[in-house]
Amino acid sequence: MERVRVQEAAFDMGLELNRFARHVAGAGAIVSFSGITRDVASGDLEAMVIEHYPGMTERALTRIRDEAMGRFSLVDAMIVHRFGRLPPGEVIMMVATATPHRADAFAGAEFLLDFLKSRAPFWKQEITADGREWVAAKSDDEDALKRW
Amino acid sequence: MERVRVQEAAFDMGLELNRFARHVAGAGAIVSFSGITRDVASGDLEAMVIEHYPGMTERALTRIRDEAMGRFSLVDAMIVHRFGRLPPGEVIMMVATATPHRADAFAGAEFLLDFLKSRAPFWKQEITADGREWVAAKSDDEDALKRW
Amino acid sequence: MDLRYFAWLRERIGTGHEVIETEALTVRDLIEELKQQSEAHAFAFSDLGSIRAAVDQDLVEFDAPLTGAREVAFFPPMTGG
Amino acid sequence: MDLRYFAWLRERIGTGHEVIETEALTVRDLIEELKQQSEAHAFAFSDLGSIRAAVDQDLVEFDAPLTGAREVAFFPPMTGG
Repeated sequence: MERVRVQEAAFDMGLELNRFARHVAGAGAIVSFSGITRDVASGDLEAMVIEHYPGMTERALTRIRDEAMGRFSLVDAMIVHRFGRLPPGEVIMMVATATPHRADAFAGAEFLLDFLKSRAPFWKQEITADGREWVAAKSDDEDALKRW
Repeated sequence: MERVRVQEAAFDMGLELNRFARHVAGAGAIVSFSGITRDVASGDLEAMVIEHYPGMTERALTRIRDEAMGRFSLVDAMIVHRFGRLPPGEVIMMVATATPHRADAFAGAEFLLDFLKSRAPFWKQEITADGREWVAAKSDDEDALKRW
Repeated sequence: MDLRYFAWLRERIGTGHEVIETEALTVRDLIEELKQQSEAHAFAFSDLGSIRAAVDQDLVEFDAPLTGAREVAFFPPMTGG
Repeated sequence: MDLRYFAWLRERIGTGHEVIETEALTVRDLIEELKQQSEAHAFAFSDLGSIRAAVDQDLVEFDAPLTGAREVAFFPPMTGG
């Protein structure tokens, strides 16, 4: 099972969770996070388009995963992130962590998400009836990295 | 879908996650936690036996879920907990939360787990080659409630 | 009144369920009464620090009143999750 | 040297990929050079605060050296997750 995947195709979060869990003998805790496209402030979302930087994306995600594995003594960790055009209600990305103890599993997953958000080369564009708009990065996102 | 379930039968965490996700339109974030029986300090775990207080268990879990729903503005939350005899490597329990924003989904799940651990009437007994032993509650577990 | 015992408390008392008549006003009074009932009860209730109580399936402190209570349960600190 | 542009930077410049010859020593020098190349480039690079750079697929600061660099990419702050 590939622990870092960047793909255009939709995936099944339950299937991914089970697949991940099957490979983590000895873990007492498994945490998963799934992000889903949803309606936005500016109007009804028709689709979310995600652009990425092939090559660098996998490289950045692998590095973030490696860092999390060591820092939180994870038994295993997984990242799946989609690109391309996603209708509302679809899973954009998912991370999962497995650890002997609960606290590390949560911290590990939050770390993956914080770094993935502003250190992995993805850019989101929202398409509504009004047109297309690139999602602006939040200064919060950068601030979130400081807690680690 | 029942949002609080106490059952002897094994369940499939991936299936539960998908079922939960199907019911939460409008959520941008879904967090799941699964606890798995694993080997213990005292030796090789043959089985974990979980006793509970039928009636009070459902009542306590429902109350904990209601409290979490309000406190973290959850779109939805789910708790499944098993009782009876579980071999090592089986899923004991699972919680899932769905929210518009990520931080609440994590906080909500951790809240559910903290309260479930010392406010829901379950008692674990570990069976090893050396015999049976009731798992002692940790003072940490009680302390964990104070952060909320 | 229905009494229920769980985990090692159940094992020490030798049953998970008994029915008693009592005039006890609080959970604490009830415990004192039960300790007189048998050596097994006295042993089971010897360390109150490791015992929790529920009245009609709600967790309570030992000074909780028993007015109208139908079911009282005793058990060790919970270890779910 | 291969240059790559993403998101609105790609749209402003009008292409996601171009190949250039450059003697620039740092990323910042390269940006200054690119701004001279066309109005589109000048517009794309007008606000450096909202631009990030990667050299050979590693995120870098603008004062990073370009010694041996084969691929330099420019893009807005990332918005994954």
